[in-house]
Amino acid sequence: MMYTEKVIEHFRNPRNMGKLEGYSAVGKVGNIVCGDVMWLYIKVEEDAEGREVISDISWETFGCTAAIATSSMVSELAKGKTLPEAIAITNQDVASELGGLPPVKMHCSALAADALNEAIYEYLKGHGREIPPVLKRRHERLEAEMKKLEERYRAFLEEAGS
Amino acid sequence: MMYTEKVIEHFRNPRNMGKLEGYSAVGKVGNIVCGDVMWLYIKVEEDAEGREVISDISWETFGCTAAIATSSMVSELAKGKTLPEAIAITNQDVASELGGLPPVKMHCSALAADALNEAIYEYLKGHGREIPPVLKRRHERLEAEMKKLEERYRAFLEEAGS
Amino acid sequence: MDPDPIYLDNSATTPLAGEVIASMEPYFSDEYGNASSLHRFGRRAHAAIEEARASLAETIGVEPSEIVFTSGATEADNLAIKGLAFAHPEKRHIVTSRIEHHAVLHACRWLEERGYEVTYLDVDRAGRVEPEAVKEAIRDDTLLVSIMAGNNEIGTIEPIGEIGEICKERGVPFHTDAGQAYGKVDIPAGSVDLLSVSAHKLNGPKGVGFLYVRKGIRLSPLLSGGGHERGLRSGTENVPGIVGLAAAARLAFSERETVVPRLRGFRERLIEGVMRIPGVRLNGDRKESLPHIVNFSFAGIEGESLVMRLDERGIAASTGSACSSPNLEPSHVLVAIRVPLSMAHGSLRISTGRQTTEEEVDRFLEVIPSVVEELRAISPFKVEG
Amino acid sequence: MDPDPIYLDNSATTPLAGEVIASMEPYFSDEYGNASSLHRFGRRAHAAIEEARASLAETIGVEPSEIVFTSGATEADNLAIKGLAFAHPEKRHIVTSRIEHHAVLHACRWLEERGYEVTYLDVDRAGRVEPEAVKEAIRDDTLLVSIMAGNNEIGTIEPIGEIGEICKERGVPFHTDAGQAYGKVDIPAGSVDLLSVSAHKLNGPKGVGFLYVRKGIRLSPLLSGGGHERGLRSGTENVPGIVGLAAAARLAFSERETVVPRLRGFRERLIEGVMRIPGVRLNGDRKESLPHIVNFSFAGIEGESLVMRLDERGIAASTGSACSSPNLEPSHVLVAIRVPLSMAHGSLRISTGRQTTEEEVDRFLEVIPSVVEELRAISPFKVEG
Ligand SMILES: Cc1ncc(COP(=O)(O)O)c(C=O)c1O
Ligand SMILES: Cc1ncc(COP(=O)(O)O)c(C=O)c1O
Repeated sequence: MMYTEKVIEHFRNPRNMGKLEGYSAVGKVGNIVCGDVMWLYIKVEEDAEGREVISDISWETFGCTAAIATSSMVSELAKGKTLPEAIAITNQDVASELGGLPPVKMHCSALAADALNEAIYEYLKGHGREIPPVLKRRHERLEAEMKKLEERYRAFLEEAGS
Repeated sequence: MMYTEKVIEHFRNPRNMGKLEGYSAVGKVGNIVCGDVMWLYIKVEEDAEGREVISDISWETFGCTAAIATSSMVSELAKGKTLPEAIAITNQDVASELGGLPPVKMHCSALAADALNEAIYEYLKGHGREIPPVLKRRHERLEAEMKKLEERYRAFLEEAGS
Repeated sequence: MDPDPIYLDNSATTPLAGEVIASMEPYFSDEYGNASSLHRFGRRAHAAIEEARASLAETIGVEPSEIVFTSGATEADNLAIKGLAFAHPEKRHIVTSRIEHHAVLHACRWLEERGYEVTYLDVDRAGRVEPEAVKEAIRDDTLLVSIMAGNNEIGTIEPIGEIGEICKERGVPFHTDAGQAYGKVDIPAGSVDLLSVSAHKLNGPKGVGFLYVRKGIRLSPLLSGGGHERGLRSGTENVPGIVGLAAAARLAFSERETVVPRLRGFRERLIEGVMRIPGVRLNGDRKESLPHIVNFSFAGIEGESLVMRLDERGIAASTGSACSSPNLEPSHVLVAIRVPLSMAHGSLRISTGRQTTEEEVDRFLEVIPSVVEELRAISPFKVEG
Repeated sequence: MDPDPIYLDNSATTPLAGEVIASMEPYFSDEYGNASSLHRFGRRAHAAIEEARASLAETIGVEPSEIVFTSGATEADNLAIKGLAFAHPEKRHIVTSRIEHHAVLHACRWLEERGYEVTYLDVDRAGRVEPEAVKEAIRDDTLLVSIMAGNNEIGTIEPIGEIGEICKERGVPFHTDAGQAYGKVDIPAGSVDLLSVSAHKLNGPKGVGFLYVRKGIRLSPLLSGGGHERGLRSGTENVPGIVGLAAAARLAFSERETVVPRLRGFRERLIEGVMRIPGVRLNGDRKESLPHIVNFSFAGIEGESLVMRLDERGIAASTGSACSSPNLEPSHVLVAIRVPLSMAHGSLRISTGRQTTEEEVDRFLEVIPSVVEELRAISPFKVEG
């Protein structure tokens, strides 16, 4: 399994890590079962032209090299972006910006994009705002996946006998 | 497969090889099927005390290293011996004198002892003499084996398609 | 990058010892014969192999003719398990444990897919198989019991002698995978019928190993062909590899009395040092362990990134985390000993070798707290200090 | 004994080329990582293996992912034949020839003992399989056709391209054992689905080889375990061996245009020289042959003693005589091409290599008449001069 230079570089020097003081919303994705958990904090403020932008961003990640590097990368990509721009960031964008990921690790880049989505979803919801359909669809998919994982989690733990 | 020094030495410098001029009898054993054929020539003369001894001996062998070494060894063992003494030489004697043979090659030492037996059998028969029971038994066993081999030979050749 | 990396992954593989390289070299381009050849090149190769066979047999007190050379422990395990199955098609049941190496587990699974029944014995929280459980699992149609001598992830030593006696009583062949234990701890070879060894775990070459097959045990070959190894394993013998395997074994056994206590000392030092870090768990048994393997779990961090961070700092180690495995599941061994999943993700295996120094161990102990701290700092799961 | 023995048994095995040793050395005690490990040692080992895989794939114009490393051609043959059988249990018929290497023949026999039907195709007097005969032998339940690329005893080259086209038409997987042919003659890999290679026939190391497995061909592994080689062949990769195999292949392919014509020249010279001796027969085809193998039979003498006498004179060669085989039957190849039994006993195989010199060939030609004469002198079968 080979990581690109860029992945290694972000892993070594992760950007925007830690918990954000005074964040507007947090997106929590992943599950301890599969070994990747990502919490993404965003601070949303209006810019000079009155557009809502992600003025600050940070993350906390439990996961592998790829999970940490994609956390770092997604935070760089989203920082300063308007909400519509940030929503448009795909996991493919994250992976490409890192020069690609090993096939078995592609799900880590999905996680990063998902966390960003969730954070924006939580922000809009918290402010009683309308949720764009694409965001809503993604949120529902994530909820369903989480449920499935939790079921698998139970089976797994029973099998493990604890 | 490992040959002893003694086997190699006899193979390198075989004693009493070739066809004997004025031989008294020849013992022919082996079969081209199994790849070992040995012809053993003996000259029988009376010694000073009137006993019949193998005064000279030689052999011609088509066969492997072990076959050639056992031919050489049996000729050394039998040379100068009285007929009863020569009859008493076993394949075990031949193998032991050579410091042993690889298991798969033990049949070669049998061949050498058999050839000596056959030569003495032919000598006694040719001179209308009584054949000791042990010699007769061995001769009959050899004849039976030869017949079996020839049958196998046929099957083998048919299988080979020629 | 650290200019002089520290290798603490000796249960994955080991560097060739100088003595081993020296023993192999003559067989590369001088004594290069095929051991089946009649001529001097062949005879010398043959003699070298038989000498190796005799010296390996001696290390476990068996006959040279009971040693079958293979390409490693994976092949030895497969030959033992599938080879026995093919030779005894009427026996359709296998007893093994949940913590075997994949070579054993997946050979069993392969047979399961072909209609065999396999009993996977549970282990206790230290990873030990209960001999009584083996006794209860054996049936009339049991082909084989396969329980490893020492575990490759957590180091736990299994009660091979007791299990062997039970198998003997019941007339069931007993195989043990000694891939990690051979050369490190005493293996009561008298109690086993089949035993697997790999050279590269032993400062010997990769791609060679052996299976001990007790006289009277009948196997069907996996590799048919020229009839090498008494028909049990065909293929031109890897002469330098076999010579190197024997040299490695000789070295390991001759050094055992000095090396093993040293490794045990390192293990204790590692346990003491690492357990000072909060949120750490020792996986396996503190006492009944192979001397060279120690396994920890760190709460709140994931093993793959831990290994990669250590690598950045010039230290080579390994993990049983899901992220490091091709199927993205955490180590079956850690699951079997009931390490909570969150901790199973944060496992770290340190394995020392004959070349490991005290300085290296101390350097690791110096580095590990800060690496753990760094990773915990970016983790959502906080650990109480 | 001759101080400088002459090695003319390169189809049994070959010396390691200097370039090959040099390529392997770094992987013994510096870059010794396990290619599955995450850390730098592991990554470098992994990179070395993938580089080797790519360069081997290029030699036969296939994808790197289609190369599966094994412990040699015997394992590659067994993986192709048994691996295909295990993956397609409904197909119960195999087509092969009477002159295959034992690795193929005995893998087929192993399946025969388990209820498979095997068609062993006859060959002509030169040892050639008739493509039409393959066509006729294929049935609806044919699992596989396995015909070697070039014979290891008599050198005959088989019409692999034509046979491959027939198999393609009929939708039957086609395996070829290229143990001797790879690196020596063009192999139309586009016509085959599975292809076996062994490094040590190629001035590479013993104990390593590969099986080319065309994408889409489904095999069941013989060695189950850690899932190496895309699950087709588990076991810690023999990194130095694999690197050495690739180096040997690169060397062979880069030198082919100079080495192969030289070996062909030696072969012609050997045929001309040896055929001057009375009572000699050339076994195989004078033209359609691998460049490095030539096989003669000498009337009236037995091959094992011929090889031993040559050995005494410092020349290493081999024979297909019954006395040299563990089952005391003469070579199945010589029997299949209808060499009379008496002549089959007196066979001699000379095989040259990249290191063979014209002086060595001439020295052999100088020695052989007297050796034949000596042995005929003590043989009861006289040969007309
Ligand atoms: C206990 C155990 N068994 C078997 C194996 C397999 O050995 P190899 O990869 O050399 O075939 C290993 C190492 O990978 C091991 O640690
Ligand atoms: C044609 C052919 N196939 C297969 C093999 C087997 O190769 P190995 O002994 O390296 O497994 C050989 C050599 O022995 C061979 O010449």
